[in-house]
This record gives sequence, C-alpha cells and structure tokens, in this order.
Amino acid sequence: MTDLTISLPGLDLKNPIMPASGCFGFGQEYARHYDLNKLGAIIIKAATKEPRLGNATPRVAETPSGMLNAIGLQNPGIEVIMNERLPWLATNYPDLPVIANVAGNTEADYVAVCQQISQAPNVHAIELNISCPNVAHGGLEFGTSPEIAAKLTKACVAVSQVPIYVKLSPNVTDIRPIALAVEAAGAAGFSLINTLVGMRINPKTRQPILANQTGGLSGPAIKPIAIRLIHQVRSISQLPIIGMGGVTTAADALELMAAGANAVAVGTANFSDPFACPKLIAALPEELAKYQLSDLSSFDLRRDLIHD
Amino acid sequence: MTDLTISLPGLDLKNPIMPASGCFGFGQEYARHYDLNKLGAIIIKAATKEPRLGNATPRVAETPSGMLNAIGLQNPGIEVIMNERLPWLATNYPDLPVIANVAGNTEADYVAVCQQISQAPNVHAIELNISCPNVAHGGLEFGTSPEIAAKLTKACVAVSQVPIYVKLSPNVTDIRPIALAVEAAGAAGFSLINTLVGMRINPKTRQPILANQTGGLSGPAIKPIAIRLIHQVRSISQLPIIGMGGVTTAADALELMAAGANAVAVGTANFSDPFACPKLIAALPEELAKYQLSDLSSFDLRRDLIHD
Amino acid sequence: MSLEYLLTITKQTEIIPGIYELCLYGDITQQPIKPGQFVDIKIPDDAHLLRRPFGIAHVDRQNKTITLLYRVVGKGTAYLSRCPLKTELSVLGPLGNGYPSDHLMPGQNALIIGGGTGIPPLYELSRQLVAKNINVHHVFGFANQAAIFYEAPFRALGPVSYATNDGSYGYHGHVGLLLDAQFADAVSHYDAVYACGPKGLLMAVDSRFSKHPHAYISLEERMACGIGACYACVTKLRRNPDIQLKICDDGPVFKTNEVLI
Amino acid sequence: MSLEYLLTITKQTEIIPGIYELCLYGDITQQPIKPGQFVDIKIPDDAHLLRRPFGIAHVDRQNKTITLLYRVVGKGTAYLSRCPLKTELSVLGPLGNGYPSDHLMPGQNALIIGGGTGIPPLYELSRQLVAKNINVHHVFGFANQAAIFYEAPFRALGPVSYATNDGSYGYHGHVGLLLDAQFADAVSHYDAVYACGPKGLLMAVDSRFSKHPHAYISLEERMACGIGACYACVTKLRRNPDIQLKICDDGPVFKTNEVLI
Ligand SMILES: Cc1cc2nc3c(=O)[nH]c(=O)nc-3n(C[C@H](O)[C@H](O)[C@H](O)COP(=O)(O)OP(=O)(O)OC[C@H]3O[C@@H](n4cnc5c(N)ncnc54)[C@H](O)[C@@H]3O)c2cc1C
Ligand SMILES: Cc1cc2nc3c(=O)[nH]c(=O)nc-3n(C[C@H](O)[C@H](O)[C@H](O)COP(=O)(O)OP(=O)(O)OC[C@H]3O[C@@H](n4cnc5c(N)ncnc54)[C@H](O)[C@@H]3O)c2cc1C
Ligand SMILES: Cc1cc2nc3c(=O)[nH]c(=O)nc-3n(C[C@H](O)[C@H](O)[C@H](O)COP(=O)(O)O)c2cc1C
Ligand SMILES: Cc1cc2nc3c(=O)[nH]c(=O)nc-3n(C[C@H](O)[C@H](O)[C@H](O)COP(=O)(O)O)c2cc1C
Ligand code: FES
Ligand code: FES
Repeated sequence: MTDLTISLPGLDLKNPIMPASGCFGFGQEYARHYDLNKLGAIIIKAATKEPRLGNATPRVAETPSGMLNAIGLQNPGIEVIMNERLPWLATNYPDLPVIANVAGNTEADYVAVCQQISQAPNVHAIELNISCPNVAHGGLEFGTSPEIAAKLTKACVAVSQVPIYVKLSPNVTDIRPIALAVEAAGAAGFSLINTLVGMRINPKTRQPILANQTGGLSGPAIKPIAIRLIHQVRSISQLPIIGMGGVTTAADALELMAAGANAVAVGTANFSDPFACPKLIAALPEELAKYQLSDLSSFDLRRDLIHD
Repeated sequence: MTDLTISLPGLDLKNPIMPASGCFGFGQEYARHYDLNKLGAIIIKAATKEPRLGNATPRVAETPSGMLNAIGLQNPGIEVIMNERLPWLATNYPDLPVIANVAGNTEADYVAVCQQISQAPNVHAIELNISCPNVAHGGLEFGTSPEIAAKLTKACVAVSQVPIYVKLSPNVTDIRPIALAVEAAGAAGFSLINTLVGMRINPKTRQPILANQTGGLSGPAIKPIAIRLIHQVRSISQLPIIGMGGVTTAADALELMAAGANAVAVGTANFSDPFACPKLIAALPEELAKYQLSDLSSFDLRRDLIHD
Repeated sequence: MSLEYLLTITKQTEIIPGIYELCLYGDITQQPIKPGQFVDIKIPDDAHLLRRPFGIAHVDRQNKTITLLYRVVGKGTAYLSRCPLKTELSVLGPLGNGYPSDHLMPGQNALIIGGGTGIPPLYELSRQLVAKNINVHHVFGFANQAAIFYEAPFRALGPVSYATNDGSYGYHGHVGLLLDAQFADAVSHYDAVYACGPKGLLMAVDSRFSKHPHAYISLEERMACGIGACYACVTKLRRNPDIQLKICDDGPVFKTNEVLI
Repeated sequence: MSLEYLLTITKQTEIIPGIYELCLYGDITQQPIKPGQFVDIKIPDDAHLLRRPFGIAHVDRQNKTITLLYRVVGKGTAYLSRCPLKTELSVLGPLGNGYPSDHLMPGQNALIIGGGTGIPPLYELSRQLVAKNINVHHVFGFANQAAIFYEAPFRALGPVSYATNDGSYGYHGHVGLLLDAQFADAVSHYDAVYACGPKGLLMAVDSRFSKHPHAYISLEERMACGIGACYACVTKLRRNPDIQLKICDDGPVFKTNEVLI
C-alpha cells in the first residue's frame, strides 16, 4: 500500500493533491460529479470583505497549452462564505480540510477577512493571495515588494487562528527576497505560483480578447516557470511549499515535488478534465512505484538535492 | 499585390519576418534547404568578444508548447564571425540585411563587439542582448536594472555605426522603466521578448534535466507573455519594436503586430518546422486579406489602438 | 448520472463551406437531453486546454447518436473538422438548462428565431415540438443565401421565413426588421418564442418579446469549466445587476428581459 | 534534395512490450540513405514542439518504406505509438552521417556492437554489409532476455552473441565484459567495428577500439533543430576540447577516440 499522507502546518492530509483557488469554486459544482473526500484538501475561491462582481466578460481566452483568465476575484464576500459556503462544506464533507484564499484592496481588508475566516471550524489554513494580476487594487502590488508583502503577512498572521501560506507572484525579477521577507514575517509556508500576466489580441478587431485587456496565464505552458520558482524558493527556505502551475498528471505533481513542493494544487486541469484531481490521485501510487517508492518521504530529501 | 515592406531605422525590409537570434545559426544550415532571400532579414547567433563553448549538455528540454534551452551563447567569437560568417552571408546573400546579436561579460566586451561588428557592410542593425538567462555573467544583470541597461546602451550607441535595438528581458517586475531608460540612452528600438527562466526536473533522478539546471523558455507557451510585454512597451514608447515569442503562423505574427510590434522574429518554430519562416511569409498576404488589408500600414495605427 | 462520455465520430460532413455536421455515437443518449442543452468537447490535442461548447442539434436515441452542427471559426473547430471517423472524443454533457416547453399543448403555436450557428439547438427543439403537435414557425437570419444550411430539414417541420443581410434570399435585412415587418402580432399569436443566435438577434428578440410569458433566448460566452465553478461566463440580472448568473449552469437559456445582453 | 517528407504509417506493431516497429511510406526512399543516418519526426500534437530523432532500421526502396524501431520512453513516443495506420507524419531526413563502410571488401569481417534501442540502425547496416558479402558478427547487450528484440532478423545475417545484465540469456554481464571474455583478438580480427547503444557501451567500445582505424560509434543527445543550427547537441573533440562538433550534423557517427563521451 502506498502511503500518500503528508503533514504540514495546519494540514494533515491523506494525499498531497488539492484543487487550486479559483478553479473549483467552493466545491459545490464538482461535488455533483465526484466525492470530494478523495481530495487531500480544497483551496476555495478568493474571499474578500465585500462581495465582488469581478471583471466584464470575456473573462477567459485560450493560449497554446495555457489559458488566460481575468475573472477579477468575483466572490460572494466573506459573510456569504462564512454563512453558506463553508457550512455547506462542513456539513457535506466534515473531514475535508479547507484552505481559504484571502484577497483584499487594503491591508485592513486582508486582516479583517483573515481574522474572520480563520475562525471557521473547517478552515485549516489560509492562502494569502498577494499576487492576483487581475484586479485594479490589492493584487500584484502587495506581492512585488518584500517590505509590503512582509508587513501584510505580519498583520494577517497576528490575527489568524490558522497557519498562513503566502501565495507568491511569478511576475517579479527575483522572488527570493520576497519569500525571505514573508518567512521572517511569520508565514507558515508558501503557495506558488499564481498566474503570469499575459494578453491575447483578436487580430480582426486588433483589440485584446479579454475585456480586462490582460489576464493571468495558467496551465501546462507555465509549468517550467513554476518549477523554477519552487526550486528557487526551496533553495533559500525550508518552509513548506504548496506548488502549482500546469499540473495535469501524477508525473507533473511529482516533478513539482522534486523541485521542492510539499503538496500540489491543480488549477486549469480541472477545466480540461473535471475529474483531473481524482484521476491524478489514483495514479500517484503507480507513478511512485516507477521509482520504487511507496511513500512521499524521499521527497523530503529535497534539501540535499537542491544546489542553487 | 500585397505590400509587405516595412521601413525601420537601419532596416528597409521586403517583409517583416526574420529568424530570431540563436535559432538560425549564421544562416548556413538553413541555406542548404531554402533561399534565404525570402526572409525580411536575419538575426544571427549572439556574438561575443572571445569564442564561447557554452554550457554542458543536455542543453534543451521540451515543455508543453514550449522548450527550454541553455545553449549558453556558444559562438565562434567576433573574429571568426567578422572574417568568416558575415562574409559568407555577404557573398551568398548580398541583399539580405543582417541584424547582429551582441552579448558580453562586461560593458567593455559589449562596446568592443558593437564597434567592430557594426562595421561589417551587411550588418544593418545590432540587437543588444541584455537578457540572456543562460550565462553566469553579462546575461540578465544588464537587463533588469534601468540604470545599468541605460549605461550599457549609451556606451554601445556611442561606438556603433548602425542603429541599436535593445533586447529586453521578460523576467522583470516592470519592463516599462527599463524600456524608457534604454530609449533615453539612444536605442533605436526594442527587441522583445527574450526567454523566460524555467526548469524541468527528471522525476527519476530528481535532478534538473538541463546540465545548467535552468534554461530559457521559448515557443508558443510564452506568446501571451510576449504580447503583453510588447503591448506594455508600445503603450509608453513610439520606438520600433521587433516582436518575438512563440510565433509560428502568420496569424501569430499579426497578433504581435497588433500588440505593437513593427517586425516579427521567429525562433523556436524553426525547430518544429525548418521551413517555418518562408511558410509564414508566404501566408501573410492571405492572412491580411482576411481583414481586407493589402499592406501592413494599418498596424501603424497602433498608437491609437492601445490604451493602457 | 455521468458527466463525461467518450463518444465516437460516426459521421462528419461539410454540409456547406465551413459548416460541419458531426455525428457522435455513445452512451450520452441514455440520459434525458433537453433541446437547448449543450455539450463541451475536448479537442484531442494537448495544446488546446479549453473545451468547446456546442448546442445539440439532434438526439437519436435509437442509434445512440447526437448530431452537432458547427462552423469552423478558429483553431479548435479547424482541428475538429480534420478528425477522422472513429476518433473518440471526450464530451461533457448534456450541460445547462434547455428551452422550457412543458406548458405547450398540442395545437398551440411556437415561434423559433435563429441566426447563423445559433440554429443547431433549434433543430432538436423544433423536432420535439412538432412531435408534440405544436405548430412551429421558424424565422432565420443569415448573412446571405450561401450561408444558409439545414433549410430542408427545418422546412420539413414547419414554415421557415428567411432574412438575409444582402437580400440574396428571403427578406432583405436583419431578423429584427423581418419580425417588425411580418410578425407584428407575434407576441399575442405565439404561445412560446425561442431564440438563439448572434447578439444583435438576441437583443432584437429580447426587446420585442420582453413581456411575453414564454419567450426564451440562449446566450453564448467564452467558458472554462462549463459546469458553473469558475465564473468565466457570467451575465448580469437585468432587475439587479449586482446579481450575476452563469451562462453554462444557470443558462444558456434565459427568459427574455431576465439578463443584460 | 528535399529535407522534409510527409510519410504515411503503413504498419505499427508492438513487437515486444514497449518496443514498436513502425513502417513509414513515402518519397524519402528516393534519396540515398546510409545506415547510421537518422530521421527527425514531428509528433502530430501541437503541444510537442521538438522533433524526435530515430535511427533508420530498414530501407525498402521497392516498397518505398523505411522502418523504425523505437521504445516508448516519454510523452512523444507514447503519442507516436497511439497513431493509427494512415497517419501522415512530417519527417526530416535522412540526417547526419552514416557509418563509413566503403573501405570494406567482400570477404572481410565486421563486428557490430549494440545495446537496447541503439540496435535499430545496426540492422540496416548489417543488411547492407551482408549484401556486400562482408562477414558480420553481432554483439548485443540487453537488460534481460525479455528485453531482446529482432533476434531472428539479426541471426539471419550472421552470428549474434548476447550479453544480459541478469544473465537470463547469453553472457552474464555487460557488453564490455563479453568483449573482454570472448573478443580479445577483435581489434586485429575485424576490419571494421560499429557500435550504437547506451553511454556505457559506447565508452567500452571507444576505449577497447581506440586505435582501430575503422571503429565507429554513434552518439545520442537531446536535439532541437536536428540540422546543425542551434548548438543543442554538441560534443567536444578529445584532442582539443575547445572544439565542439554537432552530433546531429557532424555525427551521430564518430570514429573511436574522436570525441569525449
Ligand atoms: C452554449 C454554446 C453553444 C454553442 N453552440 C454552437 C453550435 O451549435 N455551433 C457552432 O458552430 N458554434 C456554437 N457555439 C460557439 C462555439 O463554441 C465556438 O465557435 C467555438 O468554441 C470556437 O472554437 P475555436 O477553437 O474554433 O475558436 P478559437 O477562437 O480558437 O477558440 C478559442 C477559445 O475561445 C472560445 N470561443 C471562441 N468563440 C466562442 C464563442 N462564440 N462562444 C463561446 N466560446 C468561444 C473557444 O471555445 C475557445 O475556448 C456555441 C457556444 C456556446 C457558448
Ligand atoms: C540520433 C538518434 C537516434 C536515435 N535512435 C533511436 C531509435 O532508433 N530507437 C529509439 O527507441 N530511440 C532512439 N533514439 C532516442 C529517441 O530519440 C528518444 O527515446 C525519444 O526522443 C524520446 O522521446 P519521448 O517523447 O518519448 O521522451 P520525452 O522524455 O518526453 O522527450 C522529451 C524531449 O527529450 C528528448 N529526448 C529524450 N530522450 C532522448 C534521447 N535518449 N536522445 C535524444 N533525445 C531524447 C526528446 O526527443 C524530446 O525532445 C535516438 C536518439 C538520437 C539522438
Ligand atoms: C479561472 C481561474 C481563477 C483563479 N482564481 C484565483 C483566485 O481567486 N485566487 C488565487 O489565489 N488564484 C487564482 N487562480 C490561480 C490558480 O489558483 C493557480 O495559482 C494558477 O492557475 C496556476 O495553476 P494551474 O496552472 O494549475 O491553473 C485562478 C486561476 C484560474 C485559471
Ligand atoms: C536554442 C535557442 C538559442 C537562443 N539563443 C539566443 C541568443 O544567442 N541571443 C539572443 O538574444 N536570444 C537567443 N534566443 C532567444 C530567441 O532569440 C527568442 O528571443 C526567444 O526564443 C523567443 O522567441 P521564440 O518563442 O520564437 O523562440 C535563443 C532561443 C533559443 C530557443
Ligand atoms: S464556464 Fe465556468 S462558470 Fe461557466
Ligand atoms: S540539434 Fe541543433 S545543432 Fe544539433
């Protein structure tokens, strides 16, 4: 029997695979099609203080082996999430650990949402989204400066009842100072990567396809960038990393873990195949067996393996 | 008859398509298979002061709709290029404009190579490579700081007999201050984008596939990032842009031009299809005809079209 | 109830230049499928991540096939059109909600309004209405005569009035003008109105039948998940634009005057 | 002389688990093809950009086919193995330089050494040598008996000595040990030596036949362009490591003692 369990701050997981934020709503739609208990955890859609309507449509465009999205953090707001979405998960999936993705316009917004959402009994950790490229305020700015990122992290850690994983942006010249600053500020771990800023243009109108002009690039196209950034952060920090970016297969998941990720989130792949997560989880034992492994512990040697 | 000519500083081209640096050597290999006179121009492999052996192998790896390379600027050095490679092109393709890609370890290296190579009669412009991610020195450092990039540009412009297009890096938090600094330093135009830093890991050995660990990501995967960066630079500068990044088809080329590129270079596509450039050039008239256009002039309206 | 089916291409014909008729065989027909529902097809090439949504033009339970009609517009449909017979496609569906028609009684009248590639789901709708002895009248808009497809199959179900932008066939002008000119009493005459097509057509129908109790339009939007999880395909409620519905899940069929188009 | 050919799959068989025999039909056979040259195949899926290099195992001019033998190791070969008959593949080739054999006279002796998926190009080589009345002896290494393929075709051309790592067939140990044990006089006995296979095998051959005037090894490296333009596949000259050769264009066949492996 292959042992897929992993243990991270706040998260004792039966397997390391979880849907990525924004690609799985609050679980309800996918729950119509399979048993969410198969998942290691679930990262829910970004929560903000007020409800958000998001950007105008079109909100998505396809790119080679990737997609752009500019949803713009549409979500029903912390009140509805606390009163409806999280209780729905708690009732139907009492054993499913939830990671709450938190976003905001201002530091005060982030702090308020972290404080409130960390009290939900099924929220085991927070993923602090300081890297959304698709909103006018409170997206990327928080994620590109080590000082601002650290200040925000510190404020959120101070009020949160659960460990905070900070979701870093790939849209930076050097991720390492940001990661170090966030670690010093008390983050329990990192989540990376968020999407890269991209654009598609309709050659007919010569205007951007997305109403928001730019969008976040996700999917297999960005996998090599995710691996590089995970590897870079792993080379300077021992904190746990939830890795993501283009993961579609069990081999992809192990590749991110070999780069330094402790757990792996699956985003865009859910759209190509709604059963992507359970299929990947089911395939993990066989994939590990290819390398004569029966658990994930050898990936804990990664500190020795990584020389930067 | 469709008119594909374009006119840029140093470059009067019969069509806007050229192979990208490093993906076409010095033309000799592809010349065995088709007439290089079909090309608008040719950007030759990076030239450095001394010959370079480049990195250890493996130097390339595949990624979804992309590839990583860590060639490491292997080239025979400026002497051989001046005495053999450029004369070969001049003899066999006297009407083919050459753009010389220049790289170096130090500012002095860059200056020396620019001075010398700009005197070759068939070199019509220089592409200043301040963005190679695959060398220990003189690669990215020059391209990530506006001040250093501007200083280097100024020094090279001072000695060059031909216009200098500065090749910018996509691996930065904000490309605009760098572009503005380079423009103020006397660049004739921009060339963008160079590759993004990526990594692949062999799950069996849990070691990077590339001997150099990281490599530059190119190909269709990065096209949406190229479009975003071209659009961003176009929104703050009127200088000509040689656009590149994942271009495979005539539609891709027009998409980059709609984003703000005046000419388009084709890199990785040459590997998938050695006839990629002539095929693309041949398809351009029909692609333009789809939008009732018979020349590229409507793409000069781009300043009006771009709101950032 | 399954969501994903592996369906096999049993027929693929270019019925007019650029428009393909695609028959897919498999277990999806064992589910109830309402006209107006759609399928979401994975293009079998790894570079294409997003599925492509298509209306279901015909359900043949006996032969276990569904028929789609699609126009080649971009890379995905071009790829699909080159897929040989026997290709297996991963298909999600049936998705969304179809056109309501339970209220219609035999002998009542329905008006079906469509344009371009909005027509496919209207064929299955018309078939099912006719099977229930509803009188169906079709009003279809096309760019020109050459763009018209499925004329005979629709005419076999009921009268069809065509409008073409260039006047090459039927009424000269767009569907809205044809409705004004020849269907002035439509609101009272028809017991149900169904529309699918380009935005302009939907707006024309939405405004002309805004108070009709059984008038429905079907919307299109770029989608990612196709099942309501990603918020890619939202549209705002007219009475309260702070409420957004998902076209893939709450639609694609909405009542007239319900959403902002 | 063309570089790119559209070749059609006329046969594809899994001859042992994981190893496929692939026959491709088309005009490529109208060119001279030397044993040891290779083809570079575009995997027909947009997500796979880089072509895959394979040695040419058999050229059948009469039937206009070439045969490849390949192992499924990753995504590209897995995709290839699922391509149905009649699939058209874009193939570059023949690329690189083959094994020199012009110096061999009828009645002379050649030793062919291979391992695993290095064996394919050696089959065409052996065939052509035998056709010239050269006596051919083969020495092949495999992981175990189950991994062996093409035994009968090779035996039809000349004797074959096998080495297996686990001793399940033939000599117990790797090819280098077998050469030491049973081919001690090989350097003088054979008028030509040809090798293709994993790095360890090539190193064994390279050192044992370093002074042989007609001993050749064929190298593998990850490639991008396949035609000498991108510098992906370089290897250093032994006598001057500041000089690099390209495996795709200057190789893949080199003389022993010529390059650093
Ligand atoms: C509910 C629904 C039903 C549809 N039914 C039909 C039908 O029966 N027949 C038919 O011909 N077309 C139909 N369409 C439109 C069809 O989905 C698009 O033409 C098709 O997705 C284009 O794919 P492509 O790869 O050729 O274009 P590309 O431009 O290459 O596609 C790129 C991306 O944009 C999306 N996209 C492009 N155009 C549209 C569009 N109009 N609507 C939604 N997404 C789009 C694609 O799905 C893909 O994700 C329907 C759309 C929806 C939403
Ligand atoms: C000159 C030459 C001749 C060859 N002849 C044969 C043959 O006759 N039969 C056979 O089974 N194999 C042969 N190989 C190896 C074969 O090219 C690889 O096994 C194949 O490319 C793997 O592709 P993949 O998509 O399955 O693997 P992936 O790992 O998915 O491939 C990813 C990338 O790495 C490259 N790659 C991976 N392994 C190798 C390798 N060993 N050599 C070169 N590139 C590699 C691929 O081409 C591709 O670009 C030859 C290689 C070379 C260089
Ligand atoms: C449609 C969509 C919506 C997303 N919404 C969010 C979000 O609300 N919060 C967040 O932190 N990341 C969001 N992301 C980013 C993903 O969580 C993930 O970091 C990224 O997509 C890379 O993973 P992938 O390549 O597996 O999709 C979104 C991504 C997509 C495609
Ligand atoms: C194998 C390879 C070698 C390259 N060498 C160089 C180089 O020497 N100098 C340079 O400026 N860019 C070099 N590049 C970058 C390309 O010129 C181009 O900017 C990049 O690949 C993006 O374009 P593409 O997606 O069309 O390949 C190289 C790219 C590849 C793939
Ligand atoms: S496509 Fe995801 S919500 Fe409609
Ligand atoms: S693969 Fe490009 S030089 Fe050999």
